[in-house]
Parts: sequence; structure tokens; C-alpha cells
Amino acid sequence: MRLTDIAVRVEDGAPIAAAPERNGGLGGGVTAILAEIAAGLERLTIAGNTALIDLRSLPLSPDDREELRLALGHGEVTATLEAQGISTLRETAVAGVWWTEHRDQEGALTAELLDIALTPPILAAHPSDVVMAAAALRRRLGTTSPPGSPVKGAA
Amino acid sequence: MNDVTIDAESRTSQVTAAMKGFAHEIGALSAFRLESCIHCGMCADACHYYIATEDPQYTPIWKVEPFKQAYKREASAFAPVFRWFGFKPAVTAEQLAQWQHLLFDSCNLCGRCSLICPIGIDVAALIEQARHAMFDAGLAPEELYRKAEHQQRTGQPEASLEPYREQLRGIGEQFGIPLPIDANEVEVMLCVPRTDIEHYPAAVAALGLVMQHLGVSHTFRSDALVAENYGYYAGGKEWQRAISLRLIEQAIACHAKVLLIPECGHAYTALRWEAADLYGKELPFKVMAVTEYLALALAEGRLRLGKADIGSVSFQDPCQLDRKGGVTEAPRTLMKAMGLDLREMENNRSFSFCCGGGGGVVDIERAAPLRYRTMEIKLREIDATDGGTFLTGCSDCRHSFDDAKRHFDWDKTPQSLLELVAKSLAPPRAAL
Amino acid sequence: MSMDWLSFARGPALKVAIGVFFVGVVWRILGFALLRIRREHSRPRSGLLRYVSIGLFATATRSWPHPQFVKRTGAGEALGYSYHMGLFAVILLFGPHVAFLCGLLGIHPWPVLPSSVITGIAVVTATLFAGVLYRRLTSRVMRLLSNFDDYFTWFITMLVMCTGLATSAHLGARYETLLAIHILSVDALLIWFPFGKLMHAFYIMPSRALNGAILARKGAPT
Amino acid sequence: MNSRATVGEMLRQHGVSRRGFVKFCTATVTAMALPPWLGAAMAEQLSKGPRPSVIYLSFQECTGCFESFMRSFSPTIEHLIFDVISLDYDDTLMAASGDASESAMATAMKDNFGNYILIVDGSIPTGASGACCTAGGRSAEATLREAAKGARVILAVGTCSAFGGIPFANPNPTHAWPVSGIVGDKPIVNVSGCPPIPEVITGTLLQFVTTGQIPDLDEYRRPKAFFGNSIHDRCYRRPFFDAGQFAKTFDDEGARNGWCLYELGCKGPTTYNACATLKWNGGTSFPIESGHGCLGCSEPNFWDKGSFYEAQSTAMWGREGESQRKPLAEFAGAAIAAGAVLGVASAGAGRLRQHEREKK
Repeated sequence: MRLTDIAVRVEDGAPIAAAPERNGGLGGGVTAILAEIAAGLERLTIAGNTALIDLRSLPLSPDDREELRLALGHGEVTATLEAQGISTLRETAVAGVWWTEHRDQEGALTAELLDIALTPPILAAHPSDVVMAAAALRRRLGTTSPPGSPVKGAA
Repeated sequence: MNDVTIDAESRTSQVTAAMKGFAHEIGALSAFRLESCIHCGMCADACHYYIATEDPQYTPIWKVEPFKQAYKREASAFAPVFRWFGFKPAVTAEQLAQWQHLLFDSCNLCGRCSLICPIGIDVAALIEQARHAMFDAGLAPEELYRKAEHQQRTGQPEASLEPYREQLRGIGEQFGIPLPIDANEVEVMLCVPRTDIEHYPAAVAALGLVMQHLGVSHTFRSDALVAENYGYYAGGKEWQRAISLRLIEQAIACHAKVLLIPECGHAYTALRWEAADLYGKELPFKVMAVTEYLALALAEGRLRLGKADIGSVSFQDPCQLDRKGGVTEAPRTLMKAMGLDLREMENNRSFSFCCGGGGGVVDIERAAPLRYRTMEIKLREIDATDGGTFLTGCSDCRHSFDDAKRHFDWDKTPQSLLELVAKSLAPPRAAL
Repeated sequence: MSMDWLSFARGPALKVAIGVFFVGVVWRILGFALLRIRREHSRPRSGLLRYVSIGLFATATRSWPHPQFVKRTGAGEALGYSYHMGLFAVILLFGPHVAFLCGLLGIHPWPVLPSSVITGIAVVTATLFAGVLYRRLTSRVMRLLSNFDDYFTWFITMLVMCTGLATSAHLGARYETLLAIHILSVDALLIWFPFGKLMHAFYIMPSRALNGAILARKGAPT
Repeated sequence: MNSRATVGEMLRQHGVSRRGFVKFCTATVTAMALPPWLGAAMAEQLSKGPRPSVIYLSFQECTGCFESFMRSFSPTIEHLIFDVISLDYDDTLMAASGDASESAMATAMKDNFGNYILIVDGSIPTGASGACCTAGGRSAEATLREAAKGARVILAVGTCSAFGGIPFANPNPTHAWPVSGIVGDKPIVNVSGCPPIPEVITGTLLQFVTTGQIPDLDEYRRPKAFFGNSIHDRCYRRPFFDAGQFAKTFDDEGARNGWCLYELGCKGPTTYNACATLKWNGGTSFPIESGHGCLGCSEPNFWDKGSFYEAQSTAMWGREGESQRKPLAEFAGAAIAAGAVLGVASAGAGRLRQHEREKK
């Protein structure tokens, strides 16, 4: 039984006042994040290094988060990753910006990030895994790998 | 310096003894005053010596600085601490010598500083006490010391051609006004400023005339003719007591009910407020200033005054009578009764500036230049009232203004209020 | 058992300070108050009740210069009173100060001003207090009169003000070090209190009343 | 499970894919408010090297810190033990006991001499030549000195091991000392708190395991990442402090409205910890949020810094908890009496002098 499963009753259930209607403009927080994303994208194009923005450490109210989601929009690719729980990586309308949500086996949100990269690094297979996979495949085929390849026979 | 003959070494011991005396004699009230000063410097803004010269040494509380030092070193709660750690050095003769100029030449004991102190300290009272210590240290100015000694011994501040008793009888004959001397069993005992006997006989005659008009038994006493008290000026407490005792004993001798203080400021302070303490118990008679007495007589209808058509006047309130003595309204009642148009000065009644001559300063030769420079404030204020006649209520003031008249070639001449009262008695008894 | 500066300042140092304060104040006051009081034998111009009440009234009238003097000393006194009022406001209306006083006296705390308002008042007060030193240094009269006590008392009081401000602004060091320094400076002020001009806090009202009554006894103005 | 295997190989044996491990590291790093890219770097670094050996020594302690260590939510203890570190000795957790557990410790120390991480929990009593806390006949002090020789870093977890804590408080009957009082020649990282926040313990440990360096420390050798700010500066009730709204009792209107607890003894201003940001029990709340003032448990000597229920600006007077008025009244009374005696003596001497002068 996890702590979060204990039933909690809010006594004076005063409805949380709706956030003041923003007059069309973006909230201060969201603007700042978009600026950082833009800078990240520029660094990506020029120097090619990826970046990660941890959304949970930023002081975003639920409205800010929703506004950011609307501001970034929806892209074409949605990837799901099943490892130690489900993670969804959605490409946003802004090319090179991916909205990543990691969840653990119980489905609890363990991290929420914005990946600024051509493709999120976690998706790509890791070279050492590929080396091992190749060797394993060779073993299954019963043949040895061609000379000069990094794979030295069976693992 | 008094007894200038004694050498420096015994001078120092005399100063040390005087300062120890001051500190050890100090009572709770004076100690409290010395304790509570916070060095805010505002008393300077009340003192006409500072206002005229802008010289910080004339700050009133600075005049008692060495005595504060002596008190803290000898008699205050932390005296032992101050002595052992040397926080407060002993007052030296050289240091105290410079204070003669501050405590005598540049202080009229006018009490204006006591009205401004935000802590409420009676600075003037402290200065009077400081003068006692200066006297004990042999540092009273020569003129005041000599006159005080002469007066306590002979009753007159200075030897005169004729003894004042003869001069007084002469004035009586000159003005044809009976001036009874040495009568007994009288209602009122009179005395006069020796300045009036020598310079302003009309004022003496006026006093006699007014008393005759009131028809109340009165007399002068030849052993106590002089109202002034040079012991008070010089700071010699014992001599001040001796001089006051003359008047007290004579008043008791003639069973007077009232001892009348003539137009003289410090005489009122010395007799009305300080004599009883020096005498040791309450005086068996009342002490009244002449304006006070006449205002009372006016109120009781015993004094009848006619209108004096001399146009507008301005009036110098004597500091010791008005600011320090509380006799403010009496002269004004008399002037109103005589129908005078009194033009008040900018600083008037209890806040008026001093004539600059009081506190014995007019007698000190070397103090004259500073005195003249300081009097300019007063003279400007008097001229500003453009009152016709200038009246004074004290012979020292009158003497000081006459002196200023010669020095500045001033267009006004100080007139005595008492003389004016004598001239306006209704019906006029005898032409003056 | 090591004791950090804050516990030292709030504990033994404060105890010593309050001890020295009370011993010093009573010692100094009785040191002069029990000296001989000379009775006045001259006849008072009015009844005892009248001149004593005039004396008591003088504690109010003498707290502002008479009209004849206000032109010359009004500014000085205004400056003095304004920083006094600022200082008392900060001491008596700031949460932690009220907690300190009510903790010591065991009384129920009273409502306080917001800390930001207090900081504003404190900054103004400290500036005015610096103005007081400027006046003392530039006025020839005050410079002549001023001795160690005047400057040291100013320094101690300014130290208390500045360390208080630094603590609330959490400026320059860890909070507990700043608070310790602030409380230690208050301890220093309490220890110096009886030996310097701060005693005027006890002297000012009795002095005005006593001297006022003596003058009123003669019918003279106060 | 041979501790020589690299973390990567060991993970695969557990069916934990590389991406799963990157996810785990990223979650750990973001939970500790560290820069998110560190997650991937951490996964890379860890999977290459062997799992660092960790020895957990508990001395004069209440196991509160270990409970907290166990309760850590984001990288749960199972992850830690099996994925990231090799907890070779922990007398509370390990199945073995007696000689078996002692020998396990000995071998761990020998095998990883100079490389293992020593975590110490609880203060080290030196009174009665260490008899107050012994395991297997050996005093805590001896065990610590011996274990410290081969340690790469010593993590003093909890205020007891960091500053002496409760045993060290006045009168300190067992002559207890913090780790820094016993060991001088090894880098020590103090993770104070009574107990420390779970994430702070695991966070500090992981930060060291990942980067291999000591994180930058404040003057009490505590990681600035967690102990850099005072609770007061990060407290969500600070606006009430600034507005001068204080709760006067634990059940008055102020307390119900969640006003500042300064006047109820909160030690937030002088206490440096991550409670106000990381909070406890997986971010649920922290002492002030639950309506009780901070006790200052992560500061040295917090037991001896005056009552927990007196405002921090009050005087430390009289005995704890009692109102200060009575002791102050007595003390002031005595001082006034002393002053009176001195005053009367001084004035008396003055009057005596005056009397003698009059006689002359």
C-alpha cells in the first residue's frame, strides 16, 4: 500500500479558483522555457549537442504546463518505450523538440523532460548492444563474424 | 587673580581644594543636573553671547565643563572608577584660569539657557554654583572680588565721598521728599541700588514720593542702605550671606512686614530666593519687588495713577526679576494703568534678551568690548519697536544702556519706570 | 560542550548584560539621588500642588522648543525625535523583537507590523541616525562639547541598528552568525547603558519635572 | 552475484535493459534536482565500472537514519543494493550475523581496500574506553578507526555521526564524538539531519558514485546541493513572516491559517537543509507544513540551543520550557539590590564627606 493510495478528503472543498484568464499572451514561465528551447535548438543546429529540460524542477503551475503543451503542439512521431515501466516520447510541432514522460512499473511518473535532439538519445540502440546483438546473431547462424569486425566470436 | 601675590604652587592647591570642595559640597539636585546633560549644544542657541559671536566657547553648558569633570571624578557614583582609570583628570589651575572669561566676562546669569534645554537642566543655576567654586579657587574677577569684600565689610561696594546715609539725606532735601532713615516699627523697609544713589538720585526720590503717596510707614536703614549684593556677583557665598544678613537683621530690627527691593534685578534673586537658604530658615517678613508691590497697591486701590501722555514706550524686562523671578505682569499692569502704549520687542517678557550688563559684567573692565558687541542684539530689538520712550526696571540695566548710549552714540536714553510712576501719581503731590 | 555564538549571545552574555544594566543604572541613580537635598526656605509664589503640576506639565511643554527658539533648534530636535520614533517603532512593532520582549517579561505579545514595513522604517532610522552624527561633527558647538561618551554611544547604537538590518536582510554571513552579532551588540549596548549618555532615557522626564517645578515655585516660566 | 561484474552485465542478468537503466538514472537525477543530462552520463559511467563496495557501520544510533535510508522513494533501496552499489556490510540488513557478518566485513575491506565507501550512522562513544557501544567485543571507536583506513570517503549520515547529535548533547555521559572527532585523515561528507531526508542520503551517495568526487561542501562539510539554503529562505510560509502574521499557539486562528510559526520556536532561519524544497515522505510535506516549527535538527548542538518552543530571538534564560519572567525577576531584583548597595555606599560616602567639611 503506497502512501499515495491513502484516501484523502479535502474538508472545505472550495473550488480552486480558475486561473485568471490570460489575455492571449503567454505566461511569464512559458515564455522563458520557449526561449530556452529556441536557444537549445540553435545550439543543436550549430554545434550538434543535444539538451534536456527537466519540467518537474521548473515552477510550472498546471495552467502553465497546459499552455506549454499547446504552445509546442503535436508532432508526427509518438514513441513508446517499455523498459522498467512505460515511457512515451512525443515529437512536438517544433521539430527537434520531444516531450518525454517516463513512468515506473506502477505507472507513477518518475520524470518529465523536453528532449532537444534530432531523435531522443534514449531511442537509439547503443553501439555496444548492437555489437553484442551481432555476435549473438552470428552464433545463432552458426557462422563466425568476418575478420576485422569488432565482435570477437561468441560473447 | 585675587591675592596675586601667592605663587603658582599654592595656586594649584587652592584650585584643587576648590574643585574638591565643589564636588564634595554638591547636593542631589545639582548632581542630577550635571549627570543629565547629553551634549546637544542647544543652550548655545539661547545665549546672546553665542548668537552675537558664533563662538562655540560661549555655549552655556561648556561653562560648567570643568566642574562636571570634577564632579565625575570626585563625587559621582563611578568616581572611583574615573579616578583609578584616569578617565577624568583633575582640573588644573591653567585650565580653570581660562574659565574666568567664560563664567564672569561672558555670562550675565540671565537664565535664558535654562529655558531652552531639552532635558530641562537649569544651566544658569549650575553656572552660579560654578562661580562659587571659582571664588573659592581665588579666580573671581578683581573688580567683583574687591567690591564684594568691601561691601561685606562696610556695607558699601566702594568707598564714597560721603557715606551713602548723608547722600540719601541730601537727595531728600534736594527733591524736598522726606526719606525717613532708621525709623522703627514700620510697615515697609526700603533699600536702594547704590547706582541710583550715585547716578540716578531721581529714582531714589521717586521711591520716597511713591511710598509717601501710599501713606504706609516706611524707612531706610543706614546699616543696610544698599540693595546690590556683590557677593552674589563674585560667587563668594559667605560674603553673599553676610551682605544679605545686613538687610535681614535691619528688617527684623525695625519689625518691617515687607522688605521692598527697588529697581534692581539680582537684588531680588539674592533676597527673594536665596537669602532664606543662606539665613537657614524662612524670613520673618515678605520680600517684594517694587513693581510687584505697586501693582498690588494699584489693585487694592491704595495707588492712584493718572495717564502719562508720553506716547509709545518700550520696556526692558530685567532677567532676574522676570525670567528668573516670575515678576512679568506687574510692570505691565503699572504701564497699562498709566495709559502707556507698550511696544513689545521681538523677544519679550520671559524670553527677552539681557541688557548685557547683568551678572556683574558691567563692572568688569576687560569684558566691555565683548559686552558692547553682544548688546547690539538688544539695541537692534529696541530700535525695531520704534517705541518712543525706553523704560527699564533695573538700575544695572539702566547703567549698562547709558554706557552703551555713550559707546554707540545711541539716540535713546533709558528711563526708570519708577520715576515715571512717581510723576504720574494722581493727584500729583509734589512737583518733581 | 561547545556553545555557539548565538546561544552565548542569547544566554550568558545577555544575562551578564542585563545584570550590569540593572546594577549600573541603580548604582548611578542612587549615587546622586541620595546626596543631600537642600530644602528651599524662601516662600513659594504659589501652592505646592500648583507648581508641582506645572513641573509635571513641563515634561510635555519642554519636549519641543518654545516658539522663540524653534527657528534655531527646531530642526535639530525634529531629527532627534524622528530617529527615536523610528527606533522605538522597530523595537516594539517587529515580530521577533516582540517575541524577545514578551518572552523576557512573560506577557502576551501584541500585534506587529509587517517585516517589510519594519525594514523600511529601520533603513530610514539608520540614515537619520547617521545624520545625527553628521550634525555633531559639523556643528562647531557640538564638536567642542562632544567627548568619548557621545561618539561611543552613537557607535554602539548604530552598530545595533546595522547588525539588525544585516540580520533581517540575511546579508554577509550565515543567519545565525548575523543574529549572534546583533544580539551581542545589544548586550554591549546594555552594558554601556549605565556609564554613558543613554541614561538620559531615565533622566529626561524627572529632570524636566523637577527643574520645571523649581522654576514654577518662583512663578518663573518653564 | 560476483561483485566484480560490471553494473551493465549485472543489469542484463536481471533483465534490466540499458534504456531501463538510463530511465532509472534520469529519474534519480531529476528527483535530486540535479541537471537532467547527468542521468545519461550516470548510466554510462555506472554500467562500465564495477559496483562500488559500501560498508554501513551503525554505532551509537537509534536506526532512525537507516529507516530513513530504507524509506528513500525515488531510487528505492532495492535499486540501490542490487543496481548501483554493493552493500557488503550492514548489520541491520544482512542475513548473516556474528562471526560470519564480521568476516564478511573484513573480506570486503580487504578486497576493496582504499576503494570502498564507508557510511557511518550514530556517534562514537569514547567514555569508559568505548565500552558504551561494542559489537563482537570490539568498541565502536576501534571498529571505526580500522574501517576508516581503507575507505575512499566516509559518509557521516545523520546528526549523530556528523555532529554528535543526541548522545553529544549536554551532559554527554558517554563522551560521544562525531566521526570528524575520531577520524582526521579521510574526506568526510556530513549528511546531517535527525534523520536526514532519504533522498539527501541516497542523492549524496549517488552523486559520489557517479562523479567520483566529493560534492562541494559548506563549512560544516555538508553538500551545498542540499544544505546550501536555510529552511526560512525556502519556506512556503515566508510571506506570512514578512507580513508579520504569526501563530501564537498551535491551535489558534493563525495556526489554522498556516501562518508563520516563528513565535512557536521555529528554528527555520538558522537551519540549513532541503526540507522546504525536497520535503519528506516523497514530497508529501515537511515539519513546518504539518504545523510544527523546525527543530533545527541538521545543525550542531541543536539540542542545546534553547527551547524548541521559544522564538529564536528570545533570551535563553532559566530552565527549558519555563516562562522566563520569574527567573528574570529574581535576577533583576538581585542586580537592583546590588546596585542599590553600591549607590547607597557612594552617596553615603559623599554625605560623610559633607558632614566632616561642615565640622571643620
